[in-house]
Amino acid sequence: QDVIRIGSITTLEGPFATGGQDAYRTMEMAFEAVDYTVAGKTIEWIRESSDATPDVALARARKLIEQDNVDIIIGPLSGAEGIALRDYSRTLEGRTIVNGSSGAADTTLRDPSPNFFRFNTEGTQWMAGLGTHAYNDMGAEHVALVAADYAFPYAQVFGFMHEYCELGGAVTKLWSPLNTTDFSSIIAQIPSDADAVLLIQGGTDALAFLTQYAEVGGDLPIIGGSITADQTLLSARGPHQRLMEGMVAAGPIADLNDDPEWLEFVANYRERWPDGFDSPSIHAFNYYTNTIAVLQALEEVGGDLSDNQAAFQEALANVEFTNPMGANVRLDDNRQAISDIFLTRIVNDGGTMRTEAFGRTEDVSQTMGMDTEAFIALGSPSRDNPDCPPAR
Amino acid sequence: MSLQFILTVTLNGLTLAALYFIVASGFSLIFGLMRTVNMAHGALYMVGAYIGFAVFDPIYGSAWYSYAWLIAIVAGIAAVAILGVVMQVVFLGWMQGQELRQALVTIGLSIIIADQLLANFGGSPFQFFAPDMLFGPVQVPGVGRYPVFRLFQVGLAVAVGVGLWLLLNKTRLGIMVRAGVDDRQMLAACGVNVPLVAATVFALGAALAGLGGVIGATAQPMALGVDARFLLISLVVVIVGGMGSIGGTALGAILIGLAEQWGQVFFPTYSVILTFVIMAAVLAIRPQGLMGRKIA
Amino acid sequence: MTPPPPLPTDTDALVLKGVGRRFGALAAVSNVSMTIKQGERRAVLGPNGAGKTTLFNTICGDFPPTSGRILLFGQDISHLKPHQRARLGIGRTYQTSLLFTGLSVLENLYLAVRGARKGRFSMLKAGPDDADVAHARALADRVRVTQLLSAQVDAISHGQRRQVEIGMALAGNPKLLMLDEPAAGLSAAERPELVALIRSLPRELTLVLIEHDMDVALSNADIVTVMKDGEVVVENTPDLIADDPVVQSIYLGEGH
Amino acid sequence: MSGHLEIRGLQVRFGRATILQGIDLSVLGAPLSVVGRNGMGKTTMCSALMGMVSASGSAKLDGKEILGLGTGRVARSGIALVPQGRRMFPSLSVHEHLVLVAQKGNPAWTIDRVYETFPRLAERRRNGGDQLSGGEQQMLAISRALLMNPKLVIMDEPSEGLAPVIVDHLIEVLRNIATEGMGLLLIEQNLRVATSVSEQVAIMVTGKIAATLNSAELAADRDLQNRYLGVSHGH
Amino acid sequence: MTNRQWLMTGAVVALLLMLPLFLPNFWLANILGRAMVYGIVALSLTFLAHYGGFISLAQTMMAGVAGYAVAMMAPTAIPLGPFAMSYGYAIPLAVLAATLTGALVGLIAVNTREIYLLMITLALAVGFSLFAQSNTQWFRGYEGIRNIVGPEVFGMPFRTHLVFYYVALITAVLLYLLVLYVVRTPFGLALQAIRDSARRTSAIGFSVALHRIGAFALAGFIAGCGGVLITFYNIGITPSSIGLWPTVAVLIMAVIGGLGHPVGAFLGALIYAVMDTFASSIIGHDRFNTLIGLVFLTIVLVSPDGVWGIGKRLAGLGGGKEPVSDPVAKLTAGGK
Ligand SMILES: Nc1ncnc2c1ncn2[C@@H]1O[C@H](COP(=O)(O)OP(=O)(O)OP(=O)(O)O)[C@@H](O)[C@H]1O
Ligand SMILES: Nc1ncnc2c1ncn2[C@@H]1O[C@H](COP(=O)(O)OP(=O)(O)OP(=O)(O)O)[C@@H](O)[C@H]1O
Ligand SMILES: CC(C)C[C@H](N)C(=O)O
Ligand SMILES: [Mg+2]
Ligand SMILES: [Mg+2]
Repeated sequence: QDVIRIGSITTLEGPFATGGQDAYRTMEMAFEAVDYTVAGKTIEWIRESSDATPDVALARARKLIEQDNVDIIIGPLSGAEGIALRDYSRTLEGRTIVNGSSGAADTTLRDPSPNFFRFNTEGTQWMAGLGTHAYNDMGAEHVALVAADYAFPYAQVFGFMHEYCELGGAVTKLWSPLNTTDFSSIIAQIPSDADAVLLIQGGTDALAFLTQYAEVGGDLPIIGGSITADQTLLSARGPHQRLMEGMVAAGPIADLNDDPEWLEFVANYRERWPDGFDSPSIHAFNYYTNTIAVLQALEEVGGDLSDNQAAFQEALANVEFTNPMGANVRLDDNRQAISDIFLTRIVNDGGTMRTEAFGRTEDVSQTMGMDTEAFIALGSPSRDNPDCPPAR
Repeated sequence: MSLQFILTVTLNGLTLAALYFIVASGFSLIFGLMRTVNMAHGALYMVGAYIGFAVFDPIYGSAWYSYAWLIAIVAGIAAVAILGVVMQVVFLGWMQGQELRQALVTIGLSIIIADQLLANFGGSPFQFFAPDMLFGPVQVPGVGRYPVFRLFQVGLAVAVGVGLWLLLNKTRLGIMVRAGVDDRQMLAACGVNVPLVAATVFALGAALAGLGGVIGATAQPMALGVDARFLLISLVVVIVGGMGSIGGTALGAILIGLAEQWGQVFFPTYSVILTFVIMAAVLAIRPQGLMGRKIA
Repeated sequence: MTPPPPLPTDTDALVLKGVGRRFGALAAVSNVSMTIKQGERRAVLGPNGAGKTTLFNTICGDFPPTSGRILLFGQDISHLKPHQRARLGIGRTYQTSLLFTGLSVLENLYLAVRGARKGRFSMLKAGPDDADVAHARALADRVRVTQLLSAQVDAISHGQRRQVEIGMALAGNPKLLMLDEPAAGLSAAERPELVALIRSLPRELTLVLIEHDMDVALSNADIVTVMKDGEVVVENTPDLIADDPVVQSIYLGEGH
Repeated sequence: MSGHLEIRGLQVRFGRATILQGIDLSVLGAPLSVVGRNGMGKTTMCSALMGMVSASGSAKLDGKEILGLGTGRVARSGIALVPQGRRMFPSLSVHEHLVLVAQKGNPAWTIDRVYETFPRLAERRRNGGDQLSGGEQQMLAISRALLMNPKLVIMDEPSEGLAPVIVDHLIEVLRNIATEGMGLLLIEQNLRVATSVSEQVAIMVTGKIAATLNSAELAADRDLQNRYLGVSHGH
Repeated sequence: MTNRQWLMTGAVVALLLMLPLFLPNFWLANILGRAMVYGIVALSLTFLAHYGGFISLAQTMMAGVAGYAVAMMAPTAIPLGPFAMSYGYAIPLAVLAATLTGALVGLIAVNTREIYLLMITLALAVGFSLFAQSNTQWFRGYEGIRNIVGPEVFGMPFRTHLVFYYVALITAVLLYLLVLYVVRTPFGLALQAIRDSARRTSAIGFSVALHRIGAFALAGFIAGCGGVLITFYNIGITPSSIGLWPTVAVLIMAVIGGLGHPVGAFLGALIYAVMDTFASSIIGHDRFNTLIGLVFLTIVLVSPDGVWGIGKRLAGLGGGKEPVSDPVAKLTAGGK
């Protein structure tokens, strides 16, 4: 067998389509960099697209495995899809699924599947360091949390409060349903004695909140989640920008980072994709990271996928490399990445809004450095878990 | 809970209702007058916003920026009105009376439109910026700082409502279209040029979707998926209020707007569902909606 | 043309006690009381808009009465649903034909037969019931639409629908038959046939008839009730009604 | 004089059945009545003339072909219809029915004249089209057609459901519109109405005109009625 | 159905039973099997639409109720639901839940018709999916309930291609025959009567409300069977399985296939499954929706009764108008 077939799934339909497109840009860069060959074998890349729903992701995965007969799938993009593919991977023999960008904690934390690998960090990890920064450096003793009411924000809030409450911070939680576009009554509920707003919202929801908050003349400092300050928000003009400048957040990626690896990655990206974003998105970064991990493991086993991919999966589990942010990546026992997380701040970079790294937490594990059992005993992140007294 | 808070949330509900009314009125008009369930209403809303934005964006960056928003409104309305006429003349007119088939055609169209918008404009969210005059807070007695634009929405909604009411109840056009719903052939036998009337109504209803698109995308960010949202809102508002009744649409919008805002306060988790609960309750008691005519 | 002698019976088939029906401010029927004996033929006359059809609708349950009580063979049916009243033995026609336009004439009649039987809500036994089909065919003969049995109702003429309409009302072997202008839309040739049909009805059946065709109305009634503006103005025998000055002025006009 | 209608070889088919098999009729300056048993094709003829069903042959209004025009244009060329089954607009009030068709200027028929002719409609002016009694609907259907002030009005059984006193009144009205110069093609089941309104009565039998008779003759002659219309009086 | 139609049905079923001998697994399970399980849900819609005149968009919701119910009760769920029990109890209870939901929808919509019904059921469906998305306690919110792998059949896991295929096939055929049978009962004919005139139907003694609710309950039962199988097929259920798009997709399937006959549901589902799987290879991933939209639009414009209607016309069966109802139409033709 001289061909290695790699299938991929991202979202090119529906609301997440821009992120999905960007993911394929950097994947293509990764394959082009090795000229579609690894260990002398040709890589055949078959792309599929879902609409960010688990059912469709699963249907696509089945097609890739059963009809196109791929050896490896890279994907998917969103959390619920990730869990669905993890379950599916368990039913497969001799095939491997490597995550694309999905970030639900449970995909690897609880009931992991032996042939599902994730080289990107996830939602809880991404908040490492932010709680501490908010309490110690910003002096915020009470934050108003404005977050979307579903699993990914739960994970992020969990990561934040894990540190923040320990230090003595108080949190007033204001949950909004996913896709809320009118935040006016939520804004009215922000307590007058709050020191900052912790905004765990993505894309449109974040844009809506910030614009409406600006509209009533709101002026608390904003602390963002990992996908709050994404390109859609940064590149959109408008009144929300007034609030965004100086907003701090944490995550695996920052637009401005002095690391030479990153500078080169961004330069390549801009050259290869003049129509792309100003700087690769978080999805592009995650897909790229996962892809290079696959390529590296393939290289190590000389493209040998025999014996139900035993050698390959073994290699994957032990791969260690540097991601484009210049951070070291390795896997834990559940095949989940341990890597560095950055504190970021939004700056006005010559008329363009960008995120800039100003702090770094190294080797963040999925259990935030805790013992796995103790961490699991904290319970799944949810609306009410954790809670720091005295909220409200 | 302070009085100020109660007033604020209530005002929020009313101003949101104004937006819902503007968007739903076009749907209600087309449904009420032609019995066409325009499942592409959300798509038309989106077209209005996207076309408006395509015009807005370059102008906003130019010296004419203060007119950008008004021009966007005009562009959005015009583009969608034309699209509406095309829909009626090419696809729907000749199957008038086949309500289900029409609904299906509009579903097909909305799928295509939404996908083509994604192809041509990309999926990034955007938002219009109202002229400075309409942006920022003003003092409202009992409430405190309040965004002007939301108050402006209310004014606009009232204007649209009054205009529509006059059109429907005080003009011969209104009589014609209502008669056309009941019996198109008989209306033609009364000497009325039915296709022309139908195209006019569709243009008008679509234009309202276009207006709603620009206003809506000024109040809230615009992104893909919004079509389904506003289609649903239109459906619920119109079902609750009573189909084909302007007053009913207004009442429905107010109920839903208030429910959404107060729902966010009392049970944030289930606030989205509250609207559907209201709808089910209304239907169980009055299947024709609060102000609808009894369905024979 | 004298009607056959009334059945000597004392049973009250239908009793209305102060029945009224309002539409908003309009009292379409107000304070109507009457007693119709079993086997009686009753004609209800009156100018257009007098409330005759509305009275029928209150009795059948399409528009329940807003006041008063309706007794059918002693049972208070004022608040029953239309289908419940139908099961108690009321059959009716509609002034404006109301048929299953997507079904054939035979299917229409078959359904009407079936609806009057037990086991109407049944998912168990598939296929038509032979006896019921035979019954439906017999009905078609009676209302002279045999040649139209397989025609779909939306492809038959107005007058033909009026005939089917009568067949539907007869299907359930009703105890109380209410005909709303059965002769309307029938050609001059069909009217005598209608009269013959009415005369052939079993004597114990109670008939209430609205009709603007005086020949049909007066030749079939034992008693005539005349309504105006929702109220009963005169109640009398047919021969006396035609000469009643009030009836002439409000209803028949000078020429009669 | 206007309102001349000339029908030649009018044919209508539904699927395999030929419902009208070549009708020739003329309405020339005087009302014409058409009678016939149920299902003979009278309504089909009206629908064909109005462009509501497709037909072949020819029908000329004042010399201009109207067949194949489409209902709206037939109506605008000067024909109004009182349809069988009334066909009210439930969404419109009585008054709105009239406003819909009322003409500008100084036409013979105005809304006021309608209310004078049928005072009952004035009393019910706010009722919806489906909130009327059968007879009231019939009056409104007649008024709706007359208010269009057409050159020719086609009435399909206008007396159906009307109380005797109103039928008498209708006969008056129909006689009058003829003298006012409006053409009238009248379909009737009520022989008295047909024969008192027009001099001539055409008799339709299974999609053909079987005969055209003098009204007075037909009204007086039971045998004639029996022969053409199947009317038997032997009870 | 005529004898010829019975013969054809038998032949098609026999062919489907033998297909595993020829077809690769992917086609078996992921095209045909999938078409059958979604076709079952579409069948429930076709039944309501064709015989009752009810265009319900709540069918996916009823399927979803069964799906969620079985997921909450499934012994394999991750994390284990609050009512875990064996599949032997869970499956019938789930179908029962869907049946009751159907009856409930019928009750809510009992006084509405046609296009009103379409809108109301759409709103109900979306409301339910939003509820499932918001409720983390039982429905597990956005992520849904996973690892619903289904029972073992003759010792083989449910998701084995053959097992899944045969179970789907047999269920689909049984439900298809059920629909054909029921519409020939008095209940079925009365439904058609209600479609034409509810007022008259009740004037001849039928309870309109009861028949409507009955029709919806039956549709709920059918959709529920589909919902359970779909959940096994998808190894779980999430709010997106019952969201707006899947809701509309079922309508699309039913319409593409043809609302004129129950078999249309399966034809439509098959076409949809094929398009969904392979369209992206033809047109590219990103414009898949435009393709679906165009195909759908074309079929609706060309043939209101879908592919089935086109086929019927091509086959020349449709000389006249299709007799609307089976039972009495046969009599009229037969003339005894
Ligand atoms: N749904 C309704 N809403 C309001 N008014 C109504 C409604 N239905 C009937 N009416 C009015 O009630 C009165 C009685 O109507 P009804 O149909 O009973 O008359 P009728 O005696 O049967 O007359 P006809 O001989 O013309 O059929 C009429 O004046 C009519 O306008
Ligand atoms: N759509 C149709 N398809 C097939 N046949 C039809 C259709 N419509 C009417 N017919 C048939 O055409 C014939 C003529 O019908 P039409 O309505 O013209 O009769 P009519 O003379 O007006 O009768 P009536 O006095 O009962 O109103 C009838 O026998 C009828 O069955
Ligand atoms: C933003 C993405 C990286 C994560 C995605 N929103 C998820 O739900 O997992
Ligand atoms: Mg009446
Ligand atoms: Mg006729």
